[in-house]
Amino acid sequence: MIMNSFLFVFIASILTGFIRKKYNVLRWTIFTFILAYLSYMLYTLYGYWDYSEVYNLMKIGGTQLSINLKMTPLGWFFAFFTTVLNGVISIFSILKNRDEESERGIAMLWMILSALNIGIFASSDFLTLFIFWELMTVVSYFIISPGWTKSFKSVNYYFILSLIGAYAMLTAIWMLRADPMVNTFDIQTSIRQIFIMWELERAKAMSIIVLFIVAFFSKSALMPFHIWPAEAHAEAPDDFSAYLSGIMIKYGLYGVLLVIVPVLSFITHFSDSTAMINGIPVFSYLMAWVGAITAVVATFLAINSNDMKRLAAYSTVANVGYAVTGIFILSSMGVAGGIFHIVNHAIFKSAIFISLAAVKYRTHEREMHRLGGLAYKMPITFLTFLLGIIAAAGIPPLNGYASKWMIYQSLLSSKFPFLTTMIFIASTGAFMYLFRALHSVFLGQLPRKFDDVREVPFIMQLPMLVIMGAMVAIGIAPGLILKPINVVISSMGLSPVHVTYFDMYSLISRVDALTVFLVFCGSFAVAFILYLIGNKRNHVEPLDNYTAGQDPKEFGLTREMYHFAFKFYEPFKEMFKPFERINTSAFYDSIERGFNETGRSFARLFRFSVRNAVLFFIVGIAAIIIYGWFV
Amino acid sequence: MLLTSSKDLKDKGLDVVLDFFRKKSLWMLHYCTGCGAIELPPTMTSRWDMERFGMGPMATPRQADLLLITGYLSVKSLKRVIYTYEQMPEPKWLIAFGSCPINGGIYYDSYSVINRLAEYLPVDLSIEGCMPRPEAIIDGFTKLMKSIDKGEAVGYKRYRENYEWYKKNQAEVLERTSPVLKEEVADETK
Amino acid sequence: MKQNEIISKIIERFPSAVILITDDKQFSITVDENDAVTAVAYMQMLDFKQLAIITAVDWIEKGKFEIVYNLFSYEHLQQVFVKTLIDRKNPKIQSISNLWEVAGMYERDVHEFFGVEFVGNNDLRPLILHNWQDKPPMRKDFDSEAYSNKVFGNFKKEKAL
Amino acid sequence: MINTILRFILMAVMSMSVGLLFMGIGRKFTARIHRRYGAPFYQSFIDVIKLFSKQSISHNWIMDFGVLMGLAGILATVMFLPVGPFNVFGHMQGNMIIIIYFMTIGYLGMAMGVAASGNPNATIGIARALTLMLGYEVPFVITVVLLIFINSSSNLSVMVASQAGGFMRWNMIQYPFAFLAGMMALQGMLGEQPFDVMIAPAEIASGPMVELSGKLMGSAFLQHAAQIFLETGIIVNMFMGGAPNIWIFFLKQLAVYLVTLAVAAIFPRYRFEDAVKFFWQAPTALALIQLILFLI
Repeated sequence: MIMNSFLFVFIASILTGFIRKKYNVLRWTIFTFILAYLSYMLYTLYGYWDYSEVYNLMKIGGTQLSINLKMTPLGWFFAFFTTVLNGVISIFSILKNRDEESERGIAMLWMILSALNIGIFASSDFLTLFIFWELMTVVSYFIISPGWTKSFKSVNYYFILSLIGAYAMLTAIWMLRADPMVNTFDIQTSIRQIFIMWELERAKAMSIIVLFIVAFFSKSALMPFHIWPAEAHAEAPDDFSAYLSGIMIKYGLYGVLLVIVPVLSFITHFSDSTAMINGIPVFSYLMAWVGAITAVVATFLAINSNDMKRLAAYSTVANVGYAVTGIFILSSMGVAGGIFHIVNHAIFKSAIFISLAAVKYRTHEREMHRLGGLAYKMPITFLTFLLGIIAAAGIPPLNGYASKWMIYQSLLSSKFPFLTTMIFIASTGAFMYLFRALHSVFLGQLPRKFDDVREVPFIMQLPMLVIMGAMVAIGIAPGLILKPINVVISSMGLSPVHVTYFDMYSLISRVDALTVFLVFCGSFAVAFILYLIGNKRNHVEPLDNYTAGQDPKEFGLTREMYHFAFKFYEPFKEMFKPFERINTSAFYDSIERGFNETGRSFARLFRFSVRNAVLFFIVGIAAIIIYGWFV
Repeated sequence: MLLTSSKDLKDKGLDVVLDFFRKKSLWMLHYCTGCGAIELPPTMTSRWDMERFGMGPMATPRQADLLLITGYLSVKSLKRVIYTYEQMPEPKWLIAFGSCPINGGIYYDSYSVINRLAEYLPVDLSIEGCMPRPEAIIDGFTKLMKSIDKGEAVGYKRYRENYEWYKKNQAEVLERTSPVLKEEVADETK
Repeated sequence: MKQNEIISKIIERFPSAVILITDDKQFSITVDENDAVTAVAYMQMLDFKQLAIITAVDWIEKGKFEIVYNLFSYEHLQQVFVKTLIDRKNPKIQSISNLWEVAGMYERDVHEFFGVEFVGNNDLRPLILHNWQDKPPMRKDFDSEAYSNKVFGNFKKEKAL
Repeated sequence: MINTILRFILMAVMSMSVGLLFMGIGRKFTARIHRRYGAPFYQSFIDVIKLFSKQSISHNWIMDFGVLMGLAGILATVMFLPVGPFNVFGHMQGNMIIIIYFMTIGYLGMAMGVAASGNPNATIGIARALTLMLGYEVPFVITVVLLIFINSSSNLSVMVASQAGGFMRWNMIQYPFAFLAGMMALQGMLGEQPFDVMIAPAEIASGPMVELSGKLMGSAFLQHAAQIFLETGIIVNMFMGGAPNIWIFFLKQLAVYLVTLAVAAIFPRYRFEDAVKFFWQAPTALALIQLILFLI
């Protein structure tokens, strides 16, 4: 059933390729319907945790290579919410891509990608996981660099890091397969065997785990790999950025939850010989630190970036950092909080990226200091962004706070003071850069050239409204998401967290989200009554401002000049001047140069460019799959 | 003459109560045009302590109730003062400070300093002297408070009602298009 | 250099210059209209690096404007006024804004208040006065009081408020 | 239910009026340090009533909305503060994590409102305030985390209960370094000298407040009052053992507030980079020392 739906999506995507440019809207509407179909398909699969599909490909040296698909609660949960969210984003894409030049390829590839997305979450052995994973990387690579010519350079980071991750993962899988003790691709079996190996051959087990960690962290852009999202998000199509940031960056975290967390919880519970800190293995503690440091570093990078999509991309990295910190605490509160934060982040970051895409759709401008004052012209977009940043900063009545609260509770109840502090600092910094984006894009003075900017059409507002509704709903009733998460973490062998629809409980405190929301509404009512009591309010022009007595019009002051947005936190940046020498991107640049040289020498051999070689790689993989299918 | 406004200008009702609070909390914006500004620091600080009347300096016209014109006012700054005064939210008051805004003072024959501020903006109170001592300033402020309490200091209403008259006077000095002393120029060329 | 050395150099270069010594730190040179810019340039060459101000004096009886360049040297600790008389009817003098950038601003000032034309300075827009329509106000034949009475109407508008 | 609503309204009124009273007493206090007579202690009430009676200007609806959101955010935060025995909600009274995060919505609202006015002075002030916030949050958070660890609860009521039994049991005596760090952070939170660079009146025309007038300024005033009440209240609960009744609680709050004012009266102003550096050095070190002492 899953594979059939993939075939259906594949054929549909090829067919939509033949739709003429005039009917772009039709193509993207088909995309939306396909996603609705996929969501429905997943919905019907809920609860069938023993459902599986096996497709034998071929025999190599006595080993049966096959594609194994199985629905686990974890996989189902991820697959369902990503597909639904993708569907919501695709509504936005319908009109956004009406007049785009290069959208035909994107539509086709994105359709395939949404099928591969389910494939990753449904695969039950490492080989299947690897195949889907790599196909996803390659397909997304072509979406991020539309037209195959623009923005090739920056996307190379993404590709190189994906390659590093792929090699690491392949090595780990090979090591597992070659080991006489394991000798299988099956994930569930391997996990148990890795634990046994941990007890017997510590070094080998350790290297396997580290290799997996490298694979997953490079995908999720944790600390040493934290620069690709900024490059890739900045260049990707605007609506795809939402998908990239909300969903694709989470594959690494899914991998962590699938492989690393079970192994580490086995170690926590059953191993006597492992060094522990506060009840979790030292390794896990270190990984939590990687998450916390990522959160802080990405926050500082975001504060200093001037491009709005880069800023949002660094914010994504920081949020992945929070989630990783929560997950590696390994308590059920931490893991549930981590998963919850993944979901929440996907939602609010989609809100942020969609509203930024709406801004770019109307203004064709990306540098924040050239924008300004758009809130007065695009109120729905502004509200979406505002709620997005409130959620992202973890401020109460919205969803981001519920998951951050859970992560804090897990850190506090497991007694990690320094980690808590790091996360707190990152969170305050998040407020800094998010406000900067809010101000530079939506508040302040509206430049003259945007005087006739209008709100986006209703079809584009619809996903924004849906996402806003979701943020508020989850903020008021965290149980909506936490109850399914309880099913997931129970299947992972952790005890479920105590939660009702409106209340969240931890060992040291309890929060009633509904009350929090009502308190805010009540306080707003009090403030509003005071506002009504006051004397009347006069409306004045935007440039009728305090200018020390000088008439701005006579002085030749324009609204653009009166908008303070460029180098917003410059003195703060000055404080970190000594650290500017540490330049991660230069390191990756050197790697990229190395790859390019190698590629060029290959090209000299084959008279093909690197890109064509990549294309050959896909064709080769496709050929192998199709071969296996029929034989 | 300046302080005798008709009773019918004053709103009845709640304003009687609110005027009590307004007079007790006069926040001022001193537009430091001339030498008078130097008399304000001693008035504000320990020796005379203006704060005991609830008064204090404010940074912008938006927050201020009281605009102080401290000393002579050149034509060029008159334009800024008018802009500032119009930016202040009502109710608002204006104090002319020293001799210069009253009749030109020692600058009575200057080509660039206006002689009578009351022709261009509604002055609620004038404090004479060159310069007025802090005692005189505080005396002036208490007088202003009294007239606010009686509902007599309604310069902002006068300004609103006679807007055209004020604008005409302002335009006379600010938006001139032809030379004033034409004949003498002609004389000189002969 | 001592003051007398400087003065001897100046006399050597401008034999017609009239030199008036105020004290051992200050003196003035009065030169011909045609020599004025050369003299200022020469003084700059003699390390008088600071142009403090350019101003003008209206000698209405003589029918002349006296343009005064106030220079100072930190090397010699000397102040010098380079003066020159120009015709009052058609006041014109070469600009020195190529020697000092700031001179452009002073020349704008002098132009606004005395009506002196500085040849070579392209930016002689009004600087200080607001919307000025009359003759330059610092000229001695400008009657400030009459102007003030006429424009600011000293107690003439007793009507209304 | 009715009871809760009544307590809610009482708390809102109490926080604002007590905060205003503190502001008035503080002004008198500062005046006496300057050897002035000073404004009467009820001056802040007069100011607020006057501000609400004045007309105001606003550039667009976001300005009004933002300022209201600022006031609402702080009022909502106050609801979670235990004031002696007086509680609005029994069960999640004084949850520190909610308080810290809820405070942010007040700042966000105010920042949004004044940034919508389009005056660069306001935005510069906000940029400074947010940077400063990153400074003082560090020692403050370490202090809070320390106290949460000591009591194994993020609940302020529990922290208060653990300090019962006399002066010597107060956290201020037991954890003096953390108390010092907390007081320094409080100085920054309240924006008093030497950390008042975001509202520098002569330099950036009182920063965030530059375009606020009339009732909007009045709302900002009330927000500041409630903020004084909230932040001194947090310190009293965390370090000074709460109080058996609300009057003693107010007295303790006033004492804390007057200490910050006494410091403010004799200090000039830090540049904000230097302020951030200061916060990351002295108070952070103090808080860390206390944390390490506790962990050992």
